Amino acid sequence: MADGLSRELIALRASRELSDGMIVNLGIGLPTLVSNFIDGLDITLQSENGILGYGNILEDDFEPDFINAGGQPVEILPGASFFNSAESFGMIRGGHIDVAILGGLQVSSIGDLANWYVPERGGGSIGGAMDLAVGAKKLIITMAHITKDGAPRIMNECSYPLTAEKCVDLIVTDLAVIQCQDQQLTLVETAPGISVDEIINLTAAELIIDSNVKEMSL
Amino acid sequence: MADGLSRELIALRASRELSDGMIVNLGIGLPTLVSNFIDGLDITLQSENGILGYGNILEDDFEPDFINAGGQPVEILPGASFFNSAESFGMIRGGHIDVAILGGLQVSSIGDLANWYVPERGGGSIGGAMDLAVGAKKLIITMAHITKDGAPRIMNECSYPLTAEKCVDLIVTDLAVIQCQDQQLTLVETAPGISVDEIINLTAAELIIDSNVKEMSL
Amino acid sequence: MAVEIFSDPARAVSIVQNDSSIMFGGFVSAGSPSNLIMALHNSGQSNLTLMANNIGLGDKLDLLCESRQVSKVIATFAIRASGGRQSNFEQQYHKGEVGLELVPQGTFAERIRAGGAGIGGFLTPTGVGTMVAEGKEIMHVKGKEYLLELPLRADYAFIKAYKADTQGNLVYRGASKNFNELMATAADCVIAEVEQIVEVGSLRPSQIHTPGIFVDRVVQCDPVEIRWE
Amino acid sequence: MAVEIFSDPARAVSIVQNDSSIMFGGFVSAGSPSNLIMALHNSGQSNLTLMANNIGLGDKLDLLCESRQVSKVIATFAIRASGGRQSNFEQQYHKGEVGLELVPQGTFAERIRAGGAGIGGFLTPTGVGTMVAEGKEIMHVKGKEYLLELPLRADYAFIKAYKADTQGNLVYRGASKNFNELMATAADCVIAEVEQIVEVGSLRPSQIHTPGIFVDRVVQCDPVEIRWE
Repeated sequence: MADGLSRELIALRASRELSDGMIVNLGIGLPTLVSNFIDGLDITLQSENGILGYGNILEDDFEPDFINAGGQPVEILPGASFFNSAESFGMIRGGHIDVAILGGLQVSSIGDLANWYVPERGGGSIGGAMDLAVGAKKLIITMAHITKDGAPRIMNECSYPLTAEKCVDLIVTDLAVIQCQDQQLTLVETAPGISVDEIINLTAAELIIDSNVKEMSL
Repeated sequence: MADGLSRELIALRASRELSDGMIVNLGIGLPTLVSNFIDGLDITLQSENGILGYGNILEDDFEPDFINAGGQPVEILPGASFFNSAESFGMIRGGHIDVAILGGLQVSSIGDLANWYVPERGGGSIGGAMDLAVGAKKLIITMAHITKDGAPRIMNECSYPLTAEKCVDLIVTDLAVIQCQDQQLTLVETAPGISVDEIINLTAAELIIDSNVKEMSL
Repeated sequence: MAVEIFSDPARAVSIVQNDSSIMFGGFVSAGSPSNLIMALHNSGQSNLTLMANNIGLGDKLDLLCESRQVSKVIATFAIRASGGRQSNFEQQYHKGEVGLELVPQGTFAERIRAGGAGIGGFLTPTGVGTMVAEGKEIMHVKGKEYLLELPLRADYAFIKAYKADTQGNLVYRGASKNFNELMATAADCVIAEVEQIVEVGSLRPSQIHTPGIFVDRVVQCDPVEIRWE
Repeated sequence: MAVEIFSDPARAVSIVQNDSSIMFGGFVSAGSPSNLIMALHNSGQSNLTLMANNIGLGDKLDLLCESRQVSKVIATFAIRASGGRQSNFEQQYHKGEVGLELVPQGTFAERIRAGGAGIGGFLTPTGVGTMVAEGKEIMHVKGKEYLLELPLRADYAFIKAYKADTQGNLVYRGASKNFNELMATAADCVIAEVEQIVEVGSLRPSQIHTPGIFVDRVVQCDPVEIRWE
């Protein structure tokens, strides 16, 4: 089997779901990389710690009060605004965020998400994940298709504690793009060099194969 | 029977309950007059439409955005701040207002307040009264002791729809100052020229006579 | 979802249909979207549900009642206990021609905030033991009694700010945040009347009261003189 | 209730007793009251309940765990799912030596706001069907499922602002409003660390984020360099 997508390419593919005018929240980790691929789009990035309208991650200057929710210093764009955490999550829970892109640990066949707690390690923290999963109009999960041990992360029922029920709209993995609609999973794209059968084999949930299933264009 | 206090003197007597450092909300009507008697005190006035730290009512200049909850233009003092109505009532309900002085229609023997609806006229509006009655740490009611028809306004049970239950701490009328504590009314001061018996006769609730009952000093 | 900028309030409110629910910011004279109200009055749309702090004699909103555009009002001040000349709303209300839901002001503010913030309801001590409690669920938490109050949302919010930038970020002046800042979050379409429109970047990020993502339409208008009677 | 101005954080926090509950504003580096935390660390008060967004490796709050001053933490980030070096809190938590209540961040913010605003509880869709729902009342409103979440208050709030005036009015910079602005309303005694203290009247009324009536003590401190590991 060919190698799946790199983290950067997963982020690139996820970025293709974004379009002009959208208000977007990018989770910590892989989703943060999506911001590298939105130049030229008129997108407003929200960070749940209380910023709307930030830009690039700044590598050099560190201003403690100008960070995103991952603790990284960010550029503040013209038109940006700052607000407290109750207002920020009012925005999120209130349906004012068009798309949230979060990392995932497991997704179930009906779109349940588990992304905060790893039982084997007895650890995990919730942060803003539960509110974002429930509140964003569209939820995109980016993750590796299988664990390091080769176990599927897309499965009939999540074995890890849930972040939220029936919340996922799209899964972008290193192997595939899978739509989650009406509590059904549909394979719509395959990574270059990865076959539909390989994806079915590495997925522990029923997968409808879209009649137009195609290779991702990256 | 001698005349009772004028509206101004009721306001003056009510103002004696205020002291340095207090945060105070003055209701529309008679309570507004209390602000004439607080010069020299370090008191912060809150208006529920979203101002903390206003001063005198301005008679001449009218700036539509700089008004109190009664619609009167007010002076904005150094250190003042503005906020929205949810924040304003967060302050009120959250116990951050030391004293509210409101007008009253009826007060019951256990401190229930009725001050928003007049059944005979089929009319009335709630405004901020219910929140202020529930939220202020101390609630002072200023009102005429009896109606124009001579009926008592302090009574065993309010006949008008309530503003809030068991909320009143002190009643200042044209005839008397009555404490309301532990669901009992205690007459503590009489207006000049008004006897204890006259007050008892014009009050339709049991009145404990304070052992130190005295004439108001105005 | 870029904001649309209009120069004519009539155009800005032309999307409003009959039978709509509309929130109106403002507290008496402070932050009242008077130009938008006048434009709605001229538009003739009817069977409207109005949500506003106050509707009384001298309020521009009362003109909408005069022209019979209103079927229901949700407000904190609408009927005066004192006598004197009645507003058009009061006359129609006393004849049973318009509906009224009277709400305590803090509860009104909090319900609108909840509507914008995805809160399904909240417990308030305000109104316990009063007419306001009728038909509402009473809940006890730690020995204290509360009413369960539900969120408010509307099809449209008409709000008034002092300045907007071209991305729809808003700044309010003085005591005009009142319900404007809350209603901006709680309607499907938010139309803001402002005194000035400035370039993006000229409002400091920490000064912005309403982020532009909440605002759909902005129209610059000279303020209307208003006094309460 | 005039605000007290201190020049030494140790003096400002000297009223804190053993067994207190304390809210700490800040989100990672933004708006963290680091000088107050260090002063509390030096004070040696113990059996404390901490409420903060995050407590992790590199957070000043973790020093309070190192010195065994902490019995319970209420937070949104406290235990990492990834491996690597553990914070003092994590080590003690895994040994069962400190308690932890993990709260979704939006629910944490809203619970603090409710605590300050006299709201007895609120309904949120966040956490439905998850471990967070355990032991909580589930309510249905208009066919949707919600959790009833209860308010949070504390004995003390330690917050960080950019500027204060001598009446305790506060202004925050950048993304440092976060929990600071909320916690300022929800504790019996609020202690604010600020970078500058200015005269009353030099902050514009529409710029003030936290009105001075919420603030009990202000101390001017140079900010501490902080980075998250």
